[in-house]
Amino acid sequence: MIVTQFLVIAAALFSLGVYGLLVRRNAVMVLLAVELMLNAVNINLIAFEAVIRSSQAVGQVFSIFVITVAAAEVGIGLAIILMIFRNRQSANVDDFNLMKF
Amino acid sequence: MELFESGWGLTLIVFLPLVGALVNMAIPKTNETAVKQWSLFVAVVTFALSLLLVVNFDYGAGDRFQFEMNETWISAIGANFHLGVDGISLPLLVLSTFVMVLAIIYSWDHWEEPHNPRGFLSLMLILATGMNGTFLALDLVLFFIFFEVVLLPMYFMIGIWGDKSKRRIPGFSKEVETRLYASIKFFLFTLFGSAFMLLGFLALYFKSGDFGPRTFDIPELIELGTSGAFSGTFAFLVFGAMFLGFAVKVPMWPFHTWLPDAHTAAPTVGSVLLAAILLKLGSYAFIRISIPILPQEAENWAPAIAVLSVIGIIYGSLACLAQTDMKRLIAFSSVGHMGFVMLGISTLTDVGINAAIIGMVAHGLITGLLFFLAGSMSHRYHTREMSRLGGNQKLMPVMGAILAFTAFASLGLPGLAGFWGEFMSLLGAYNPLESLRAEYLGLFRTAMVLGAIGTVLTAGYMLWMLQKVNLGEPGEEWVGHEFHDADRYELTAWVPLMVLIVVIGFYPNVVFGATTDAVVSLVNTAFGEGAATTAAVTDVLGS
Amino acid sequence: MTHLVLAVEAGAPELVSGGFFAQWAGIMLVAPFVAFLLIVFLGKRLKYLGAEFAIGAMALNLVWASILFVQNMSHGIFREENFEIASIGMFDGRALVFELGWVVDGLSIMMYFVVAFVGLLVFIYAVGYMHGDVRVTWFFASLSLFAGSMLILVGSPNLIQLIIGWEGVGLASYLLIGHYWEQKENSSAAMKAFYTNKVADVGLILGAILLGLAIGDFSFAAINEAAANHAEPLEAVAFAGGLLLFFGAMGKSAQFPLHIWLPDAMAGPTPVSALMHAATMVTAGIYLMARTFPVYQDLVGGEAARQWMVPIGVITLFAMGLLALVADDIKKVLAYSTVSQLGYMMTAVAAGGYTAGLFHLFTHAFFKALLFLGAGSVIHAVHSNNMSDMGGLRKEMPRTFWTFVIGSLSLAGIIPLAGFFSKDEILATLDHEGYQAFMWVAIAGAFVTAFYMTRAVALTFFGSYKGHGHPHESPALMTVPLVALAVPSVIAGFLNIPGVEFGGFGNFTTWVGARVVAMGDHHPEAIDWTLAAYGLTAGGLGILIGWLLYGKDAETQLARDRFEIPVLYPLLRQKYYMDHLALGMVGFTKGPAARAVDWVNTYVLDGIVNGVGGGVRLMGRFVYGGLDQRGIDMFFNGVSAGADSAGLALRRLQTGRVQQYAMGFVVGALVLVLAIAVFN
Amino acid sequence: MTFQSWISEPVNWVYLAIGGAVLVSGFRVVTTQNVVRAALYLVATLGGTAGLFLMLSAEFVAWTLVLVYIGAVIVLFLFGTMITRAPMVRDTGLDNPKARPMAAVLSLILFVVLSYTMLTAFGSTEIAQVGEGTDTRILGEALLGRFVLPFEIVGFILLAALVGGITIARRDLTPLEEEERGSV
Amino acid sequence: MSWEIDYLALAPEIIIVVTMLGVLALDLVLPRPLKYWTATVGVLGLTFAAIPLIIMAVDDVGTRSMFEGSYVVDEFALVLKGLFLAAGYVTLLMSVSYIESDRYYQGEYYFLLLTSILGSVVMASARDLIILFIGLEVTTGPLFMLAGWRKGDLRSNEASLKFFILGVLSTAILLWGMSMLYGITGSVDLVTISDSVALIAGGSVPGFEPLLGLAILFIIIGFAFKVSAVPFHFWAPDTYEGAPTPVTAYLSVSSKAAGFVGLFVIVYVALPAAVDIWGPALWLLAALSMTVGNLAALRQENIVRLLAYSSIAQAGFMLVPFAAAAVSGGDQLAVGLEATVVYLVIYSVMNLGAFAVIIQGARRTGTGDIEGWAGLGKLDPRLGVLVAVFFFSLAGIPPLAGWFAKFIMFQSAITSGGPGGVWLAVIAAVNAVIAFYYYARVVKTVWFDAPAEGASEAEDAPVGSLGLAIALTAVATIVIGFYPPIATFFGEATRTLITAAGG
Repeated sequence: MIVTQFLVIAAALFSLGVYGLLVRRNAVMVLLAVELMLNAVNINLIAFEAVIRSSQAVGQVFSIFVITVAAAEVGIGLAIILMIFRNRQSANVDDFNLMKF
Repeated sequence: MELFESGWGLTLIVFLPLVGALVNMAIPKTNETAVKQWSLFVAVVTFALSLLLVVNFDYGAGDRFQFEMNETWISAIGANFHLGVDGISLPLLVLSTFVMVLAIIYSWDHWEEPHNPRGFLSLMLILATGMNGTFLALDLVLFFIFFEVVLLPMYFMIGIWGDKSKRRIPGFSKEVETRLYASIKFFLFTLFGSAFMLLGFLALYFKSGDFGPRTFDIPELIELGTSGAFSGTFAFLVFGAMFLGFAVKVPMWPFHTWLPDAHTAAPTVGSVLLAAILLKLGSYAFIRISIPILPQEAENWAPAIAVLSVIGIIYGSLACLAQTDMKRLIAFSSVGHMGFVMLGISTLTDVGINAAIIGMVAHGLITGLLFFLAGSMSHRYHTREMSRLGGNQKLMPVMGAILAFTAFASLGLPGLAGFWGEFMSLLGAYNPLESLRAEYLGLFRTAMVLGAIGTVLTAGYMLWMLQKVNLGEPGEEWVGHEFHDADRYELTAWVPLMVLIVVIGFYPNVVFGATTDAVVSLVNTAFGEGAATTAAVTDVLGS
Repeated sequence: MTHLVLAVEAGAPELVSGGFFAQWAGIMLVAPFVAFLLIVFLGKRLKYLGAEFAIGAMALNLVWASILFVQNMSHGIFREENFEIASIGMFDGRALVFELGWVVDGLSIMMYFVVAFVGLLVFIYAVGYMHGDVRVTWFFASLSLFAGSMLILVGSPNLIQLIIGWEGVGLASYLLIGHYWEQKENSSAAMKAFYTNKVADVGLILGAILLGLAIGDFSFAAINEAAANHAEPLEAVAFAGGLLLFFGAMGKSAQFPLHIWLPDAMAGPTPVSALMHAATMVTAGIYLMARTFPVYQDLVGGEAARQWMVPIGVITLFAMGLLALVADDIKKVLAYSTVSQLGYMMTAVAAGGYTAGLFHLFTHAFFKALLFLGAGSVIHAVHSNNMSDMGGLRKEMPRTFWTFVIGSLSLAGIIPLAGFFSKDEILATLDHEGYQAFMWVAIAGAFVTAFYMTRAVALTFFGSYKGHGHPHESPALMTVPLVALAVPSVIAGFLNIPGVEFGGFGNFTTWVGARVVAMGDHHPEAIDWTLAAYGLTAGGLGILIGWLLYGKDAETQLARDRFEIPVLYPLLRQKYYMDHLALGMVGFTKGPAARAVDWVNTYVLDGIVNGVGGGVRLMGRFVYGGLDQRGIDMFFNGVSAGADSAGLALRRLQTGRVQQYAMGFVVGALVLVLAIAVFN
Repeated sequence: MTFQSWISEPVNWVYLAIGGAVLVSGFRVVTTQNVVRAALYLVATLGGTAGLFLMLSAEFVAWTLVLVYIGAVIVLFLFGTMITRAPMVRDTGLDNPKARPMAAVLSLILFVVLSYTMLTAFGSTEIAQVGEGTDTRILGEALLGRFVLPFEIVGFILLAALVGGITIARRDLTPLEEEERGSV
Repeated sequence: MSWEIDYLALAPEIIIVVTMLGVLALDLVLPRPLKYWTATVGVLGLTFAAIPLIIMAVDDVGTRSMFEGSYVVDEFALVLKGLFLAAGYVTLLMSVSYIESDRYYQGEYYFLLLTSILGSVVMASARDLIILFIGLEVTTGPLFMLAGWRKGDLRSNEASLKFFILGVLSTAILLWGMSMLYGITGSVDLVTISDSVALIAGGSVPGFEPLLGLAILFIIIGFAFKVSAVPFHFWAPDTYEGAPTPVTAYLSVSSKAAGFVGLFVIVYVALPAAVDIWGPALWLLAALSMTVGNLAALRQENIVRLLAYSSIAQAGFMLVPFAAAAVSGGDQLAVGLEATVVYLVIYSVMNLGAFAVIIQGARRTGTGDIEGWAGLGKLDPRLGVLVAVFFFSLAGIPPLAGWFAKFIMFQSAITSGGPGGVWLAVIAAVNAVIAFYYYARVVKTVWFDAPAEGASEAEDAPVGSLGLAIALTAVATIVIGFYPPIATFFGEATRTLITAAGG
């Protein structure tokens, strides 16, 4: 088992997340894509931790923080989406371009 | 005097107007008389202080900075609050404080819309601080600050009180109010130049670190510069950067285009101050900063400056001939006159630099007066179109006579102040600096001839303007109009200028008494002993 | 500061310092300016509107100048007072200074006298002439300004002060020519005069720079001594400097082709023409040449320059004289005559005749002023400048007539009037210096001179009156100066009969020769009667033919009788022959030749001037409209417009769609990564 | 290490299975046209990730992931999906088709860049001590020891998300309702 | 290994936390008309939080280090914490009347704002990737919601959404970079990281350079998003325009400053050895931000949007010393840091002032469109003067504080000595001129244009806390302009960041 095999999965998930972020119109879907990306980071951290084996399991600690923050972000994001939906009856992100130029 | 020896005198001259402006703000807006009286009082006190300076100045040591004030200011970058006056800055400082007094007197009951004397006079006093400070600053950062400070009040003067007529600007699709276009153009041009000037200053500061602690101090930099510290591409670029800043301010061709617009659009007093003092900041900076700090580069750049100056002279005069607006004509004349100033500087000789200084003083007096007159006339005629004017001499004999007097002074009539600047810069151009002669003697002498032709053109447009405006029968449209000839405020403002024009015309030592020692020593330290003499000559006059 | 000057050449006169009057000669220079200020501020309240001050100052000057003149007769005076006005830098280890002051020597004393004498008379005359006219106060103020500037000019010890005076008289000339500035022609004429002079002044200024900077001193004494010593640096610039100075002189002294302003300058009131455009101001160029004479005389380069100057003078004297033949305006006749006479003076000085040129200047001042004042008197009477509106005035205006005739004869060079001696001396100089061909032209010029003067006299004073109203003699205020001027017009010639000295008082030659440097010009021992005969013959012939043509008008029987009797009567018996000859000659001179010259003058010279003027205006319009507004300004505006549209374009990137932002974000990140990868 | 020896390790078979599942479901998350399915695919991805974590001896994190995500976050997502009334069936408007090619190219490049950099750096670095899980005590001590400060502070982001989320997501009362409430 | 906690060093954070909770609790009990007391408590809390800072600044203990050096209170941290507190203080003052004037959930608003301040205060001390990350998230997270605080306003909603989506994208990218950095160095402690990075940059660990470069750039991108540097600025104009103005002010100052703090800490403490990688990157970001920000600002019609682009450009200017020092070899890093901090301090003062004036001006004129402000100077000269003061200060015109910011920016760029620095200075010089145009345009509209028909003449002096905010910033702007050592003092203090890292 080598570390790269996990990292490649992470890279792939990250790239897929980016793809989703760029093509998804529904805001909830965008949020899902972001979760993919954050998850990819977690894979990285855990994989590195497996190699490094630091005395304080720093990688895992880090990933716990990332998971926590990601959860908070989801909460914030959904709240924003709800607020917007209430006003616009739409959750499509490209419907919002009141402000430009 | 103790006040001056301690250095506080100069500080007072610089900041008194600013304090005056702040106090102005505290006076109720409606109490215009109090505002005017207070402003005039401040200006007069400042002028009186500068006269005290004149009295206390040690003319035997005009080449040294006197009454210095040198306090730490921004220690982090080694910038000091360093003021000082020498023979070169003294006349310009006095000119500045003097014209300010006259300008305030003049504006006593000449208000452009939207009136508001409190605002206007406060701006003028702030302007005074900037101008006086520029002439006295001996630290590059301080210099930069004052150099920039003058922009703000002038911007507001032009923008708020300026010419409200609309004009088609080449390159713009719609008509723009002159004041709006002019104010921003004025600011942008100067800012553009001074941004690069600042880069130049900083480069000097940086380089001075090779020879000791980094410094912004002008005397220290001069010492370094004259000992050859700055050279090569570095110096070339630094000079170029500073050149941009100063040349825009002067203004030299082809950076002059802000000037006609700004002058034309500015309210009368604004034009006067712009012409009389603000334009001098640039040329003064050449003498104070560029030449002594970067003497070798000054030599390299001198031919280019000479060429641009001469182009400016000819070009400005020709442009004048195409004007229909009297004020714009006077504005363009400044391009030509400042061309002579810069031609003098470009020779790098004591004669040439002296020519530049007296040229500056004279231009300040004369063109200032011309703008006063143009303002007063457009105040009465509500037009500046020369084709509609005419017969002014008949309608307003006193004003017409003063206009004629000033026009002749402006075209460089010998015996009036304007002559010396022109004549001496030609004199300087005949024999430029020794080291420039090998390669560029022909160039400078051609410049001399072209400059002399420029004086002819100058006479041409000035006479033409006089004929258009002053002579002939008044136009039909003025029949039945009552015209008030020059009133007492106007005369109070103008007569001192006229007297000075004559006095300097017949006794230029008024200026040279202060400057010559300083200039000679400047040239000697920058370019070595005896640089300003012609080829050896057998002294036929014997002992 | 006073220049300590040593006589450097054997034969230079011994000079004395001249005492009180020489020491304080500066008062003469200042007095008119004081008068000017007094007139401007107080003049309007006085009876004569300020003329009092002007006349007073000139009277003082005349007294002062006369005393100096007399002092100078017995013993040559040289005195210089200098006051430094500007120390402008270093030259060869010493200060390079500008000074003001006055010089009192033979040359300047002569000029002081002429200016004061003619000036005083013209001022007095003007009181009468200008009575009831517009802006009289201002007129006298300007006249005083002129007198002061002229004295500053002639009293100048150095080139700088000379330039001040030089342009000062130009200014006064501008003011006075344009006295009636309500009409555009007048203000244009004033502009033309000032402007032409300004062009010439370029030469003066550059010449002054060249000469002054060659030795580091602008004073005439220093320059002249350096020239007398053949100083090397001065020699190097002598040719260019000499010609440049001469160019300046050409403007002020109306030498071909810069004479064009002078005829137009007649737009001013007649006293102005008399004083400035005949007697004094226009001679400033001659004066300058005389002042710097050693530069032209002693230096090789100066000599070379003279070879260019003589032909100019000769062309001026002849061609301009011809023009006087076709003018109807009496003042124009006199103006062309003045130009022609100035040509004589310039020719003389350029040929090396220092004294000859100055002497003609001296005498010419009197009789030409006389003629102008006489003409003014006539104009005053008939309210027209045109001779076609005059005629037969000799009866109504006897004093004017007689003095005018005296002046004309003097101008025509008829013995023993002043003009004869001075013109003769010029011929002698040309002969002696080897300019024989030019001498013959000068003699021909004398013929022309006599011819047009006769014509003027005949048309004005003889025949029948063709104008309107009833002309009458002018008031005494005007005629007394005429008489006073007639006297020297008659007798001034005797002051310089070659070889004749007035006891210990010398003669004109010695008086104007009282200079620190000997002028080294040739002084004939006695009158060369052969030359005198040529001159006289030419003059006489001119008068005769002129008379034959114009004098025998139908109603001028008496006049014809009087002139037919003594000498000309026998010739008139072959009057057809003479008529034909005369007609042929005149026909040619007055016809094609004169017309050709006139045409050249109008269309070529004036055309060039107008063309240059128009061209400059056009250029101005191009520079402003084309280069400045559409070029440079457009450029800067274009730059800002470019920034503006770049801004507009950049705004478009901000589409408002968040996913495009994200796209930009990712692209930016990738580009940054790749850029840094490539960079490293 | 050759592919031969790599593939011969059984644990890598497990890896291939889980990894494949993670990738496929991850792919479906961003490509499926059904909203609910996308959320469920995310569950699968996260579950697979948790499996990977177990392989990497991070039991605590793995179970945290399962708890936090599959237990809470996904439910949140489903609620969000339903509240925003996204159709539960296939929805062709879910993607922005115009953005697809560009997005695909970009993410591909990104993938290449990310993989390349990691491969050059880590190549075939082995993961030692497979299967030996990290002692949760270590984690606990780290979290409450050295990392106590971020641990405390991260609580505030959750609190902020809670407070802020409620505030902005709640329906504002109409003025009439307000008045009724205000009287209470 | 000791977990001794220096409570004095943590006191500011603790006081802020207590204030936050106090605000939240107070909000529950206060009746609606008295809710403004929450603001008062918040303001007081921030004031109290400054006290321990002052105590620490005065005493001679020097650097206080906790949690194995992962949390450090040195002079750098003190200065920036002070800046965050001060900026937060002014923002709170600005918020009071704005938030009061509508149903804006005051208690929650101040709670979130204080949370964000807490995050940035934490960031200033963070010397550890995790704390840095958490600090950043705590700073940003509440702002996502605050941007959408005007719930009924679609623009505000949109602002929030755009900010959020791009924010999480940048978080993901930042995290990727951090995870890689952890993977490479095996540590999250910045000082330890710097040793490893030095090894890699020295070439002793082949193969790691590309990954290190990627990690560094991704981290920089994460922070560049916060400072709204081009091309990661897209959110800024829209969010600024849509968000409530006090929040915008906070975003443009504190949030941006937090981004800079992150950059400083990462770059100076962890990555001084990798200057070859981040130097050119910052150079590019600086040049692009200045140019794009300024050019795009030229044609803006909305004043807040104009300031948004202005703040993008200003971020570019702030990056200049930093980047110039970096591309010129790295021995000038301290100078660059100092200059950027000075710029940041001055920028905070004047930009907050500008926003405060905008709030007042928008209230006075009833519009955020620049055209709508025509003639304001005549109607309300005091406000007009303030507009001129702050906008010209932003433009860098002496004698207002902005000049010194620009000056020291140029100074450090030139004295960095390298051609890269000089070129950047030239670009900055041109941009300073362009920038003047749009700042002057606002002043022009306010002073030179005629007021619309029927505009009211009455002066409406800013009252209460907003007035205080304006007064504080205006005085600071002018005083610093005349006596810049006030600002350089802060700049010099921050050198500890570099000396601590042994740089």
